[in-house]
Amino acid sequence: MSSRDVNATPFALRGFVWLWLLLVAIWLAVSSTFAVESVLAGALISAALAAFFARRFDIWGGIRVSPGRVYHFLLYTGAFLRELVHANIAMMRYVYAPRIQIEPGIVTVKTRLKSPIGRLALANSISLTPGSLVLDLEGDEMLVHCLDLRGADPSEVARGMTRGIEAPLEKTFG
Amino acid sequence: MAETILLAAAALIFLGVVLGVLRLVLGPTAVDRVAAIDMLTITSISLIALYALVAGRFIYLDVALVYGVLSFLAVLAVARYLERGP
Amino acid sequence: MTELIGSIVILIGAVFLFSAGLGMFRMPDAFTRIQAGTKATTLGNTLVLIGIALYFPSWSLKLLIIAYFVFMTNPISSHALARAAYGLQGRCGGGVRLETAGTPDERSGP
Amino acid sequence: MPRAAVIPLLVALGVVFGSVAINYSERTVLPPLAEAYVEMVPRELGAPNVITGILLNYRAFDTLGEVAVLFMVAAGVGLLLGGRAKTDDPDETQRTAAVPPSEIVRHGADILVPLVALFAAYIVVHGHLGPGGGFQGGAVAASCILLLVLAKPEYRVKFAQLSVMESLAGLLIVLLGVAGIVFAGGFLDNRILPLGEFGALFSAGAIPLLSVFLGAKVGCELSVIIGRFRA
Repeated sequence: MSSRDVNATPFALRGFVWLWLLLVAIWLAVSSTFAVESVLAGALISAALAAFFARRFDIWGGIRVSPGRVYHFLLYTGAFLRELVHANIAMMRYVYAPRIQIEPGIVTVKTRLKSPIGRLALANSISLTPGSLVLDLEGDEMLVHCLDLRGADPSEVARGMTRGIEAPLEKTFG
Repeated sequence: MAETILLAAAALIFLGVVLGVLRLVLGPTAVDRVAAIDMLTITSISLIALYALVAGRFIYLDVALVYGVLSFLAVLAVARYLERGP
Repeated sequence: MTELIGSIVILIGAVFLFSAGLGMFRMPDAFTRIQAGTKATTLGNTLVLIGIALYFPSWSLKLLIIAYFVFMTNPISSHALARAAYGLQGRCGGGVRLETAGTPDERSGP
Repeated sequence: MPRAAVIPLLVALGVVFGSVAINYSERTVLPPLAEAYVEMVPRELGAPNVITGILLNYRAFDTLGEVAVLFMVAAGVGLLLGGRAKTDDPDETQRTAAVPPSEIVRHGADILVPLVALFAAYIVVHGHLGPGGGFQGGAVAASCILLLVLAKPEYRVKFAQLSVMESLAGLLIVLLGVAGIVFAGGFLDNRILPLGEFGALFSAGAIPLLSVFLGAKVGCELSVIIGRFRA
């Protein structure tokens, strides 16, 4: 934590505000109307839920927003989507091959992310890119099941998994 | 033209569902079956959304949303049960 | 015109959904089945929802929420399932087949 | 069952469902009773969703009875399983804690529980406009508790608070019903509040309020059942 945070809003209040804004946005998207009464009801319900959950789940207090963080989040999203499409096509090559030739295995991947939400995003991204599936996450080590390790160096595979995703996530969530 | 393509898409999804059901029935272990169910539920969300498109009813999307919530919980519950051991 | 593009996007999504089913059927063991089955569906489902959004732009916000929700929940549930399978394999020995390419330690190197 | 027998069974199942799916056509002509309801509910009650209109007005007394049945189930489950939950069986607690859920599931639940709660509130509040209503929203709300129970072994369901909330919601439903007798046509009549603009969120009289209380009651009852069954 930087020294600037001493003057920042209290942990729980910050979590409340972000959770509230997120829930209101989701309410508006789900109900898809901007009628006054609907927005009012959504704001009230979201405020009640945010007040209830923000204190209990400390994950929401760790979120900070600044233009730089938003930019890095967009970078992460782009890298993730490219990876998703690329890896899905690679998966289709295996699935439509006349004979499935794979050599599954397990590698350990090290992460330097500390914040819970960043670690969750990293694990979910690795799980969503086919060819790798997170089996467990403990401390700074992830157990990842790999679809095909033929002729590949496992430590190289492990490094390639977090490449392009971990750095923006670290800058976004810390 | 667009209708024909939609019909082809629905037929493809249906074939995928058939293969998933085969795995559900044949799956040698419980994990295989639950994995098949997981795949089938996500496919069902797409099918419900497609039906909403064909019927032109916005509110059917609510059904897809709630189905997503409940099916996720079902898979999670079975996974936790398997983890706890026999 | 947008309807035609939308239906083509839906068809591409359907191809991914079908290959998820095919992968689910063809893959040799539980882990690879989870990999093939539950993740091609994520992209397929997203593409189908995008296609529907092209048909009805006014629906797109709600479709976005559904897609986001699937993006959130699908990796978590498949992770929980794979972890359960991994635990089961150690406990009852051979309940789930997994051709591990060596132990984790020796594969990942020092 | 031998493996080979599965395939013909599946084919037979496929034929049955396939014929159902192919012959399915949406009913275009309604039977007279349904037509009467479809015409009457939007006009009299101001609710676009005919089913919710019927359930929470014409048949509201039945709905109250159904919730009472659910309450009996919750009470019965509590009676049968409640004693076991209190005894600190070391073997039982040790087995539950043997494999704690992973960090991904725990933090995923942190993010998902507020979202699922919001969906539940949405379904309950929009009961008179779209598919859903008190029962369905209550079930989704209870699935929130299920997610918490699955992801956090240390989470304890607060039975006392849930019971108080559940009784309060039941009391409010009955009070609304009595208000219907006093101010409008009968028990649980929704016209104690103005019908409002058709299709708006605050419309159809007391139906949204009833739906909210019903959702709270059902959610609490199902949560109690889930909490009792974990042990």
